[in-house]
Amino acid sequence: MHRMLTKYPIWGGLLLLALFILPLLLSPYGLSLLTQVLIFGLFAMSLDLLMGYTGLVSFNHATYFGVGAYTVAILAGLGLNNFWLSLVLGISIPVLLALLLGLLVLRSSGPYFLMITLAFGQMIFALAWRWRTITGGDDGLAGIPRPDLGLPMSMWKAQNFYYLVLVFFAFACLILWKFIHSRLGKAIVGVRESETRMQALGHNTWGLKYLSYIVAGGFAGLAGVFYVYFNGFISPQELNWTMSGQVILMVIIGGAGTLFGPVVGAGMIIILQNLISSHTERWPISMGIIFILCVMYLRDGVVGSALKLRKKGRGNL
Amino acid sequence: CGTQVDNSKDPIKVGLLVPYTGVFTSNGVDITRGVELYLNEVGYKAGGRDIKLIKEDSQMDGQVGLQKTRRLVESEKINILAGVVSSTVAYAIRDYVVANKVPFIISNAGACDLTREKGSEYIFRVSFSNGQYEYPEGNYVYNKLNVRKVVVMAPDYAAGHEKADGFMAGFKAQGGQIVQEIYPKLGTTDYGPYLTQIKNADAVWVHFSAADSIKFVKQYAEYGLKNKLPLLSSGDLVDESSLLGQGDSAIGIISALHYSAALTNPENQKFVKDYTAKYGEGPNMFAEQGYVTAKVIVKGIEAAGGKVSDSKLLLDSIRKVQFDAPRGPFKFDAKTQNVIFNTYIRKTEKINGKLVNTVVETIPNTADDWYKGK
Amino acid sequence: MLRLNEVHAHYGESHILHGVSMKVEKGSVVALLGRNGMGKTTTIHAIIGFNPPTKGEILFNGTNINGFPPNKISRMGMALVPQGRRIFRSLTVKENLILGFRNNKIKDNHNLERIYELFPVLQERAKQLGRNLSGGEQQMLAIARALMTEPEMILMDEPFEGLAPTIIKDIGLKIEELKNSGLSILLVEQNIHFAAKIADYLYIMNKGEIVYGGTPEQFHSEEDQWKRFIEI
Amino acid sequence: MKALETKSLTKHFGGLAVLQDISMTVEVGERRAIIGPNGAGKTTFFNTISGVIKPNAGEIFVFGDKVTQLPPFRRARLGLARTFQQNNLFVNLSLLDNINLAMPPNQAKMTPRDFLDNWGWWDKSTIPVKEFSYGEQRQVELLLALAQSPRLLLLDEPTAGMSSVETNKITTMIRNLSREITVLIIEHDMDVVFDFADRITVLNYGRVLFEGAKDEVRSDERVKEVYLGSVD
Amino acid sequence: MELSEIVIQTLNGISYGLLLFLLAAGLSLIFGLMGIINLAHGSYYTLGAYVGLVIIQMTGNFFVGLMGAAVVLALLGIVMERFFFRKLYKRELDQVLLTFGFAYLFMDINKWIWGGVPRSLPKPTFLEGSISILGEAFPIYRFGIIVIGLGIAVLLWLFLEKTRTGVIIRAGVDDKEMVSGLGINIKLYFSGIFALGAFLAAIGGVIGGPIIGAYPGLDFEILVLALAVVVVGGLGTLKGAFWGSLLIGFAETFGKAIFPDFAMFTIYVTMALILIFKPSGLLGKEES
Ligand SMILES: Nc1ncnc2c1ncn2[C@@H]1O[C@H](COP(=O)(O)OP(=O)(O)OP(=O)(O)O)[C@@H](O)[C@H]1O
Ligand SMILES: Nc1ncnc2c1ncn2[C@@H]1O[C@H](COP(=O)(O)OP(=O)(O)OP(=O)(O)O)[C@@H](O)[C@H]1O
Ligand SMILES: [Mg+2]
Ligand SMILES: [Mg+2]
Repeated sequence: MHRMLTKYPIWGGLLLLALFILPLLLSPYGLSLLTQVLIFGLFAMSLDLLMGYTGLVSFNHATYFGVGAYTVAILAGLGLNNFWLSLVLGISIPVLLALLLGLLVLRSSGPYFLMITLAFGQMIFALAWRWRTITGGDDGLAGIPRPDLGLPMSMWKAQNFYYLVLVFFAFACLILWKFIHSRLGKAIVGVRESETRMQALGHNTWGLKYLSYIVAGGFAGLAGVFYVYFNGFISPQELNWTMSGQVILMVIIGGAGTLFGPVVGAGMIIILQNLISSHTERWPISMGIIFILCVMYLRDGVVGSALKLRKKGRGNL
Repeated sequence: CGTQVDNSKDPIKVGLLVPYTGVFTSNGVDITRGVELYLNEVGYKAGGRDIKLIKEDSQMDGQVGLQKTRRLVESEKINILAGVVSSTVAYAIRDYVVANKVPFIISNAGACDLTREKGSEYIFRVSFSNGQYEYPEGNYVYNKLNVRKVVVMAPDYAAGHEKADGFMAGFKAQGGQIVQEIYPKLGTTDYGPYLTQIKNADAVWVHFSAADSIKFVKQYAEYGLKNKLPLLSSGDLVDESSLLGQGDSAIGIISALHYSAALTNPENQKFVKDYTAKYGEGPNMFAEQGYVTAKVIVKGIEAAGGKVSDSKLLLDSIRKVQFDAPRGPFKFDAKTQNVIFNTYIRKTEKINGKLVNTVVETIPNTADDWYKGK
Repeated sequence: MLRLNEVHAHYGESHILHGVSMKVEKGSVVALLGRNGMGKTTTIHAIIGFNPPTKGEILFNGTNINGFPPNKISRMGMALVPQGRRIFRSLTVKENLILGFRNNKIKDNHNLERIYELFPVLQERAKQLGRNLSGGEQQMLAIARALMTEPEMILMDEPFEGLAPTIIKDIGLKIEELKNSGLSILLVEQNIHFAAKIADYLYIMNKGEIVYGGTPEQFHSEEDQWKRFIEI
Repeated sequence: MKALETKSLTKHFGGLAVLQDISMTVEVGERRAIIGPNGAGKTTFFNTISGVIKPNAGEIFVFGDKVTQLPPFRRARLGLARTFQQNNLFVNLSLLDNINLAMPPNQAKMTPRDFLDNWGWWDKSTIPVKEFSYGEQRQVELLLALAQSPRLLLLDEPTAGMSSVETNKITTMIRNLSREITVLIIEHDMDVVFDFADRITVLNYGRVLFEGAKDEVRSDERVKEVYLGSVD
Repeated sequence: MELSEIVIQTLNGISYGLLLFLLAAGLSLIFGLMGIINLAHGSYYTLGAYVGLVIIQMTGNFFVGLMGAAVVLALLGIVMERFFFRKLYKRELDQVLLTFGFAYLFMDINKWIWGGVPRSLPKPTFLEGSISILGEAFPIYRFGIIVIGLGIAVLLWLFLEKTRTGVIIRAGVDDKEMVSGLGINIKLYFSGIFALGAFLAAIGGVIGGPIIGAYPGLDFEILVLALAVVVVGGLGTLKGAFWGSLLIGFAETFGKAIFPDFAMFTIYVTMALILIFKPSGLLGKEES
């Protein structure tokens, strides 16, 4: 939003380059973590569109992620393994759902929005839990094969799959970046700041929120598609509020309203949690303390604070 | 992993994946204690090699469990995986484990398919398949307790349904009648509205575990049903760790399980004594399952002469393991690699001021084969 | 009553007040004038303790109150009519008023009655939420709320904004009355002529500094000295 | 053509009748002032016209189009712009971003930069609006409405909180706006009102008390009584 | 349903509703009134239950345990407000992260001290057993909950409505600085209300203990229930939390009785319906 962010794409480019080279240096386990970071980073970015830019903290973002994933899993169960079909449906079904739910939840705002989204999210969680014939119930669906793109390389190979995710990740970054810096994106920020003023200025604020909700849902669905391909498995747990809570934390830690910050947030949470919990059973204490320290010392999230520092360093406004 | 060269100086790595957070924390802890108790007994050695136990918290979440399994396999390069309390986690990691050819000893997760349709030569289960001991219980209550009409209650999740199915199949096979089935949600706080509805039955059969089991048993008594309708259950309801919280409300409950801390065979007496000495409280089924898990692993490695990299040899050796466990005779069903055990019908009683599950009947050699008759 | 000595204040990194010195005698009205953004509100905030000065002394009845929390300063007898009203939007009019009342019993209506006499419309609107008042009504409420604390001194930051001419006249009279009863007032005002009419002394502020001070008489005769700071 | 027409506009808040049967027409290019005591219903009148609140009865036409049921943003797209009595800005965004949001994408006659330059604000364009003083924010409030390139402009006390220099500057600039633009202004500053308006409407208790040219208003006894006070 | 069953289910609904009120009352102060998103509220509740259990076991007296736990948690509340929340008013996202951090911290500490085994709190002896109503049994303890729940509701209502405290807190949420400009030490009030919120959470934990118990994971279960009640009722109104509790209590109870298969849905369907038709909760004031 600020001018200082105009240099951002350069950093983004460098980061992408690093992401491109990293797999060559990482252990297989490291690579699998990195793949997850990309998937969750994408998921968190999509939520940031809602949280950071539109000012709507949604507690059912996992719904769209999970529905995208279930779509792919169910298609696979039907023997439909075409990647492009799964991709298209894995995005459009969450989008359709967002079109529907958006009509119902966007009447509320603030904490009420938080809770009505929670309510719908949990209903869909319960549905996945109970509708055993389609969803496999709480046992979930397993055995989803990696996608076959008709390319000479197998996606079962971790590196190949990683690069596939990376391509889509980069593409999504680009689209989201463009979106946020378009007139529409700026207008969405305006809605966050003052809805009544935006209306007086001739903007259809409800429409803007609705649009943002749907776009965010679509990208969450995309993340879900890769998630299920990566794990080969999906269960209702991924639709639960705990999952939504996790991404919310990723967004906050990385810095809401910084778009790429949440990717860093996702990286921090996934990597730290894995490192710490492998070393001690007391990982929740450690994570808890890290969260608390983040709040007390990094006001605007990791990336937000870094940007602030840079701004200070340059000594102008 | 199977391609590794066997360097017999290196320790054999065993991964243990159980929950250390969430509602089923205590099960994870109990299993770990059982495992460590046995490994201590053998000095963390088997087949002449050291054993290194690497513990991971599954958080009762399939995704997390899979991630942890990846770490164990890819980063730690474990030779054997053990543990897993929740069936969801077991299903989530099943394909990965099989694809990576890691022998997997299930210490608790009861989902039937894990040793049926989704069975694999890499998967062993030392605990139970859902319904395995509930089915004979169904027979028992019809024949020996003359119960004819039963209300069935279990939490609304896969294990709850499978266990209830096992019981109902056993009960109906003898001519019993199910008057009502109720599946409250997992983690229900208030069972009052359900208890108020129960009518026209000879008894109530339930499966609840952990915190739910305490809430349910206390509320069952509060609503005055304890003295009206006998409470029958799968053994989880009156797990030794729940009895303390349930108090006298638990007295008189009939349950079925492959274990009771009150068993009097020498192996169990030693187990209870050692366990209590080490941890300051008595063992329960989970502790015993952990203990047996470790013993299966150690015996298997020994039979394979420590050559864990020879996977065929190792799997064969594990499959053939047999010994006297605290629960009684232990062996695998060679076809499914699921355990065959004695089913104990127990009655919760207060003896010397302490609640125990006294064994009232032993049904030997229970395999997971009841469904075949369906 | 009130004296500022070389007061400096900052918002974050930006230095706003550069050594402001001024004084308000007991029972007098002092007006502070200046164009937008010159630091008038910052001065007021420095005095009440919202934005404590980074340097300098603020003596209130002889005590240096620099660094005191606002609630303490207020209890010493200082009240504020803030710029932009800042009434409590989710409280009713009456609740807004009783907040200023020092004796913690709600029942004592003595003060309320006097306030309602001055602003009858507030009584009519007593149960209405602050956010639903008209602009002028909010302004009246902000003045009334300050009076409820029975202060010795009031800081008024553009208190007449949005008030109808008749009301301004009424309040002008009320200020006269309060002044005569010993109340001191520091008044920030944009309307120079009006300020010169009711004040005993005037200061003009420019870019965080006091650039002029004088009585209304001097003020009228010395127009050439201050005009450029106000009218260019 | 008429820029604005209301027919029997009526609004109640609970038992309180805030607008009663207001019928008013404003010709294209007219400069109309709306005055009246605090709480008379002036802001509410603007709110119903701009669509922030729905009237209980009556109809509203903007340039001949019936807009009574339209949401606010549709009315804005007909060329209606308004300011708010209480600042309603994008306080965390820079001044430039504020203006960007206000300028219609294609039909804008100038770039945001030219616009800000024109009004003398370009040098502050990168500062977040929350760091402006109150009076400066009041000016931004007005800039936002002007940036919309409106055909019908509703100004709710635009000069409140501004220094006299700015007040003069603003009135001059509004007066010099093209005569294609119709302006309605609510003001309590009578200098501004009489300086600027062609016609004046006086509201009192939600009713039109008087409407006429400015000289007629000055001499009307009722208006003097309820609003202006005795002229001295 | 027979009459007797309707009567008992109604009693079930009331008692469950008031139990919900007990576990949400504290949150309705901290979140509803003060506007702090406290995701550690369930942790306060759980900690309260554990501390209460320890004190009851030591002293053998339920009410000593009740008050002891409440005081311990109130102190904890003061410390947390003073050193953490005070810096974070109006910064909702930071509050989410902070309190989530604390929720993790307390979760682990609880497990550390009390282990993973579910615990249950004893009842005071005079509330044990059940009485017969129209031939059906109903637990006496649930009458106790009804009485205590109503009692606390009335006391809180009196405290917030009949003293200036409620007004000061709401004003502080609107504009903290301005309140202090009126001579009120708003920090003290905020600390106080925060402490009271934690105090009430502990009361909920001990009173609810004999029915719900204390175990790992309880913290988040309670959190979701309490949030639901407070938000559905409408933020900032104690009455809202009260009616919200009763409504959800009834919906849950009769949902279980009439549609036992859909127990997983009832609470969320209720919430969604209310918020669709009243986007600011049952008694919440709509922002204009
Ligand atoms: N939402 C509301 N609920 C109840 N009363 C309201 C509401 N909005 C406005 N009012 C009342 O309606 C009356 C008219 O308000 P309005 O803001 O239109 O006055 P105004 O003429 O603009 O006054 P001012 O000159 O003080 O700004 C006021 O008395 C106000 O208290
Ligand atoms: N929160 C803030 N952060 C940074 N700078 C600020 C802030 N508030 C005010 N300023 C700056 O401080 C200077 C003085 O502001 P102040 O509000 O004291 O002016 P003022 O004289 O009261 O003006 P006005 O007549 O417009 O009310 C202005 O240049 C303003 O931009
Ligand atoms: Mg000012
Ligand atoms: Mg007005």
